[in-house]
Amino acid sequence: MKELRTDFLGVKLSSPLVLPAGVLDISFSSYKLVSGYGAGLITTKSLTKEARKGHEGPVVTEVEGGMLNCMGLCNPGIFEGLEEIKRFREISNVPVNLSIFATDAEGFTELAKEANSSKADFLELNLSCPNVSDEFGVPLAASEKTVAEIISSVKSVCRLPVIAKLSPNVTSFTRVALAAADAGADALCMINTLGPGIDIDIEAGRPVLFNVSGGLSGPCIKPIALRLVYESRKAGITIPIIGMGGITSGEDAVQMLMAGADLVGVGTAVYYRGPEVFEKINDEILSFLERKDYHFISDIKRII
Amino acid sequence: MKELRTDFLGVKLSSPLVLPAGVLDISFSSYKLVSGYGAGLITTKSLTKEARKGHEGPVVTEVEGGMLNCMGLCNPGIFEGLEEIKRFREISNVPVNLSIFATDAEGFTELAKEANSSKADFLELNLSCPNVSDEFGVPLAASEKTVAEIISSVKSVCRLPVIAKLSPNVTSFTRVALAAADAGADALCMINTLGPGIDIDIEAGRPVLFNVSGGLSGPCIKPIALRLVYESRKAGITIPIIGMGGITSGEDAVQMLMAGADLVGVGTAVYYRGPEVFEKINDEILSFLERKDYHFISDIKRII
Amino acid sequence: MIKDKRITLPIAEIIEETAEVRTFKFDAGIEASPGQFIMLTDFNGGEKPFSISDTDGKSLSVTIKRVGQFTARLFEKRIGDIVSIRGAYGSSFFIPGKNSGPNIDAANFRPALCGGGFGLPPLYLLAKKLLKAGVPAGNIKVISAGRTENDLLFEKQFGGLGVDYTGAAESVALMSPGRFKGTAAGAFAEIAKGVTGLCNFVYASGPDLMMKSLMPHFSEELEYQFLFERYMKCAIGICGSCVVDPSGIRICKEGPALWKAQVEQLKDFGVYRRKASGSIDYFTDRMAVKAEGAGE
Amino acid sequence: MIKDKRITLPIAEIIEETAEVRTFKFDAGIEASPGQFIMLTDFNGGEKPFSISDTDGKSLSVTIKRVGQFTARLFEKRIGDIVSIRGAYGSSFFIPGKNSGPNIDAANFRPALCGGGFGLPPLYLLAKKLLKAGVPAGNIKVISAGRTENDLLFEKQFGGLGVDYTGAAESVALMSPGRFKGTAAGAFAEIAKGVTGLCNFVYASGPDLMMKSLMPHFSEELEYQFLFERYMKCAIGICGSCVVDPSGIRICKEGPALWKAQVEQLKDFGVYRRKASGSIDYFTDRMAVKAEGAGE
Ligand SMILES: Cc1cc2nc3c(=O)[nH]c(=O)nc-3n(C[C@H](O)[C@H](O)[C@H](O)COP(=O)(O)OP(=O)(O)OC[C@H]3O[C@@H](n4cnc5c(N)ncnc54)[C@H](O)[C@@H]3O)c2cc1C
Ligand SMILES: Cc1cc2nc3c(=O)[nH]c(=O)nc-3n(C[C@H](O)[C@H](O)[C@H](O)COP(=O)(O)OP(=O)(O)OC[C@H]3O[C@@H](n4cnc5c(N)ncnc54)[C@H](O)[C@@H]3O)c2cc1C
Ligand SMILES: Cc1cc2nc3c(=O)[nH]c(=O)nc-3n(C[C@H](O)[C@H](O)[C@H](O)COP(=O)(O)O)c2cc1C
Ligand SMILES: Cc1cc2nc3c(=O)[nH]c(=O)nc-3n(C[C@H](O)[C@H](O)[C@H](O)COP(=O)(O)O)c2cc1C
Ligand code: FES
Ligand code: FES
Repeated sequence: MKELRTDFLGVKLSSPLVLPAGVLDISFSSYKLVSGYGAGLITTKSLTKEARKGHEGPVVTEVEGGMLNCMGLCNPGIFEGLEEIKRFREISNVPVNLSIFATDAEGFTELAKEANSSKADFLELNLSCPNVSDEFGVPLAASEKTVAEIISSVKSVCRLPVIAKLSPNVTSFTRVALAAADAGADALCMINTLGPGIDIDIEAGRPVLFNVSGGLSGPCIKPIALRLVYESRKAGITIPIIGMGGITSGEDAVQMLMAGADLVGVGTAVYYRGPEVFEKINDEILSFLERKDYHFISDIKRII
Repeated sequence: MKELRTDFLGVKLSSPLVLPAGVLDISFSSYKLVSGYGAGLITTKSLTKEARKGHEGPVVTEVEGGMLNCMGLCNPGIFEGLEEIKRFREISNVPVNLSIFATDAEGFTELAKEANSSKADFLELNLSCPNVSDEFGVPLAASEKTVAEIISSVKSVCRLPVIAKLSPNVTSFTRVALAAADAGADALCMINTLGPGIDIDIEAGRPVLFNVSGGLSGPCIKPIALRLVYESRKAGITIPIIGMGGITSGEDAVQMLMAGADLVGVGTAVYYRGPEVFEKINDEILSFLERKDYHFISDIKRII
Repeated sequence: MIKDKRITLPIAEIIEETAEVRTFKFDAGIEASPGQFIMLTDFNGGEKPFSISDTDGKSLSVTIKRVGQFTARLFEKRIGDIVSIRGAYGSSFFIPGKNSGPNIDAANFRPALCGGGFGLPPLYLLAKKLLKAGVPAGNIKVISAGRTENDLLFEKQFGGLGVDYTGAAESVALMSPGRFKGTAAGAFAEIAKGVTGLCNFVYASGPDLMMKSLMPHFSEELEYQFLFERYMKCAIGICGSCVVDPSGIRICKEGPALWKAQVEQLKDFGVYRRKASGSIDYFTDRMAVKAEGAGE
Repeated sequence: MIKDKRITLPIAEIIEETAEVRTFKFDAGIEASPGQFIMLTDFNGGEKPFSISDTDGKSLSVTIKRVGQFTARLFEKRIGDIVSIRGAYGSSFFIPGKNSGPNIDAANFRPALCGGGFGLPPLYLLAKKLLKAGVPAGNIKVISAGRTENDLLFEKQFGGLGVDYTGAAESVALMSPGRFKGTAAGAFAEIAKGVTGLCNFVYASGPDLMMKSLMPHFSEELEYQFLFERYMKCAIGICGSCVVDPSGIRICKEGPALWKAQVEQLKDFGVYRRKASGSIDYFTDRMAVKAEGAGE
């Protein structure tokens, strides 16, 4: 009997596959759709204090090996967002990871307090939105100090396990990862979108995205995601890691586990293989376990 | 009459297409092959003081949208390298960009002195090799200070125009670009490979590359290359830029020019379209100029 | 390889349908079926969904109503101005013998095509394809709803189908003086009365409340497809913006054409829509009145 | 989409050819033509090129001589141990009627196949394909060069072709007591003498100096293909490691099988090779003697 069930921070998940923040997760119906296809954990769209309508379109553009998006953190705001979780709870027991976004420790802490009264199982801090950055394109939370500050502050008020979602777009990723762990993060989530990048329409002589640039996701960022997970482990990170970035097949998911992840996010792959991708990848992982005579997900974790 | 000819730091090039460092450029025969297909400028493999045999294989692996390589700066050393340029000069007038690599300002300066007596037209400083980095994966030349130091030192001894090749794997790319320009670089070359990234063979449970990780090149890094060129211009860089990263078609090259590049490097595309790719892209750019009724490369530069 | 190639090209033709509605034609060879839509942008802010109102495989038309900032800017465009489209996206209407649906052959297929406002144009392409599939022109009943007579769309085009294909589809214009006065639903009821036993399928396309108002007039076994509008951002099924409750159907992928069985599950249908932010926006009485009364 | 998929799989079979040469067989369905090679690694350092010595579309063999660290490690592998291959890469040998080359039909094709050391095995696959293409077994002359009788490779296999395909290819073993004593070139001259007018094409595969030593015995109009070895790293034509002077031919892409016209342009042929770093490594007299004398 091969086994996909896994334990994450004390919560039982039916599969190591996670719906990451921002993909099909505006409303409880989307959570239901995706969990129905076998995702073990649902992450909400990153919620901010107030509703945000996001950037003007075009907000997505397909590029070789992936996709650029500049959704612009559109979300209905924390209060309506928590309502969606409540609605989902009425129809499903699949655990929910509540993603929040703010621009400073105070803002995160305020949202984290709201999370205490929510039906969510985990709180994820989106410390890595490529759309909010200073004039030199530096993500707000590129610094170890800021990351540590936000996490400590949130931890001091929040009853839920806290997951720090990190940006790959920094010179020294593992230093930030270590700072996050030291500050008390219960788990890390990596990676957010890469870049950002630009696509140009040569007929119009214009950037395709109205926001000019957007975060790169999809298959082509997988090698970088695998490296950052692998290097985080090598650097001594022992807390759980949700690894994501381009995971599209069972083979990809197995690679991510082998690199050192405990759970595996599947986002942009929904574009390539539909929401059924969760069911498909679950099956593909099972076939791999079968063929290589492994029994549990834990048998392949960190084996490279 | 549409015109691909262009001027770069006072030197006439037949095409804005550049063979970048590391692709088909170990020997004069490769320079000949590629310039015969229409590259306007040939960059040598990055030369070090001594010959280096590079990393053990596997040294390349194809990934979605691109390729990882960890050649490990294999090169015959500066003296044999300069011989190759001499041999090429006997059979061709196509300008040559001599790429060098060292680990500190002193090393670069020593090599730059050798360049003075060479037949090269430009000197490119590879400040961005992802294979030489500290324990936290930080490229040697991620810091503005180090970059400035190396460039000033090289400029003080070198008679050739100096091109600084920058790494995309830093938190604040445009700051480094500005530092390089301020330190006296005559032009910038961007981007070197992204990441690095890891590929994992799940059957073997091993990293594919013997060096574990390798730099990501090819079509999927284009959005990031376009952004860094675009943002360098926006940040006030006025010196010429050689833009590269995933350029595979005439459309890509036009995008790169529109983003703000003066010349366009074509490396990994040799894998997808053969060394003929230079001829093909030249033709594709000409067709675009024709169709849109532009006359010169300069007509489309920086138009986004 | 990029699955979803964008096409940027000059506007080939602009046809003024009414003061507030124009058809834009492009020389773009996009494979598309009736009911499907494209995303259109001019790279000046906004990329919006529009149903395909005509296509012959070589050129493609969308018919657009000026309602807000984006559409107003489009109305300033001239022939030759460059815009960019991607698609075609989404599910399409049932065509007997061409795609899956009820087991009715073309000859016995007697559909009513009910369109409100800019919901009508996609039904024009549908009517063409139905005729092409062998549905007799006399079997096809078209119900067009508009606020005033001036808002009635595509009357000539539907008439033209009669000229192009023998036995013209019947174009019934509603709610305008001198014609049927009332709602789309009222018109449907009227038609249904007049053609009892002759109508065995309904296509509707328009605002939720207009489509919903038709339903009380449907017999229990009547099969139908409704074309839905929801806020769209990605149009490729990943952003979640267009998802309807509680089934999780993505209007940009599984929709916009939904089958009866799908429609019956909806709890937001005619009750609320989600805004750009994802917050819930309940249809107000005013909107309901507007939609019911004006079919738009 | 990845063009160049690697296949990682257990070794299916190991055949001891001589003390220093083994054939490794894999259940890998790779399309390959004679002359092409694969890159092989065990992920423990090093990925090396080996010619395909046999394939039937479902399984694939390479025949490997133990020469250094990498090959020595391979010799410690057992059946079931996992290795990884990619390919097939490079150009392949001429097969009358199958790919382009001189206008000779299979029945009139009378090739000599000259192999030195581990250059011989790819000629085995070639011989099989020639027979399959209709070249009469009696037309095919195989010249195998080895240092001692024990180094002579594939004698049985070539013999077996006679059994499998009517009219066996002639296996002439050289430089070993009791057989022809001398160099590969000497043997070729001898063969050529014996079969004057019967040999109208030469395939050679082995060290530069062995192949070069054949050339003085060629008539001016004789067409040939030589299989080259150069230092390979990427094997996909981008790193420049395998490029020969001065034409810029990439041995991993346009090679390893080069035509006469290409060979005649080479200035490094038999003079120097490039090392892993790209530096030039001149063939020494000792190597020349070794190669000439030992055909390996
Ligand atoms: C599947 C589909 C097909 C459509 N087909 C047509 C058509 O054929 N002809 C036509 O004129 N209109 C069509 N629409 C509606 C059209 O997209 C909107 O009228 C247009 O986006 C309005 O933009 P605006 O800036 O001019 O108006 P705004 O002032 O921004 O909005 C006016 C109305 O349009 C809606 N809207 C705005 N942006 C979007 C969006 N991104 N996605 C969905 N709705 C939006 C708003 O909810 C609002 O109700 C269709 C919509 C959908 C979902
Ligand atoms: C197209 C081609 C086909 C070949 N086919 C066969 C074959 O069928 N059977 C066989 O036994 N050998 C074959 N070789 C040679 C084989 O690749 C080397 O014997 C092997 O790489 C030696 O590795 P090593 O570590 O054991 O020896 P080392 O001590 O590393 O080297 C011994 C010799 O092998 C050469 N060599 C080492 N690495 C490479 C490399 N990456 N590329 C090319 N040459 C290298 C060296 O130049 C040296 O001459 C072929 C080579 C090429 C280029
Ligand atoms: C359309 C889209 C929207 C996203 N929105 C968010 C977000 O709101 N918060 C967040 O932390 N990450 C967001 N992400 C990043 C994803 O959660 C994920 O980290 C990234 O896409 C890499 O995974 P993938 O390649 O599997 O998509 C978004 C990604 C996409 C494609
Ligand atoms: C095989 C290979 C070797 C490379 N070697 C070097 C090098 O020695 N020095 C250097 O500055 N860049 C090197 N690069 C980076 C390229 O010059 C270029 O910056 C990068 O590949 C992006 O361009 P591309 O996507 O067109 O290949 C190498 C790239 C590849 C693929
Ligand atoms: S518009 Fe994004 S999922 Fe439908
Ligand atoms: S081995 Fe790299 S080009 Fe041939």
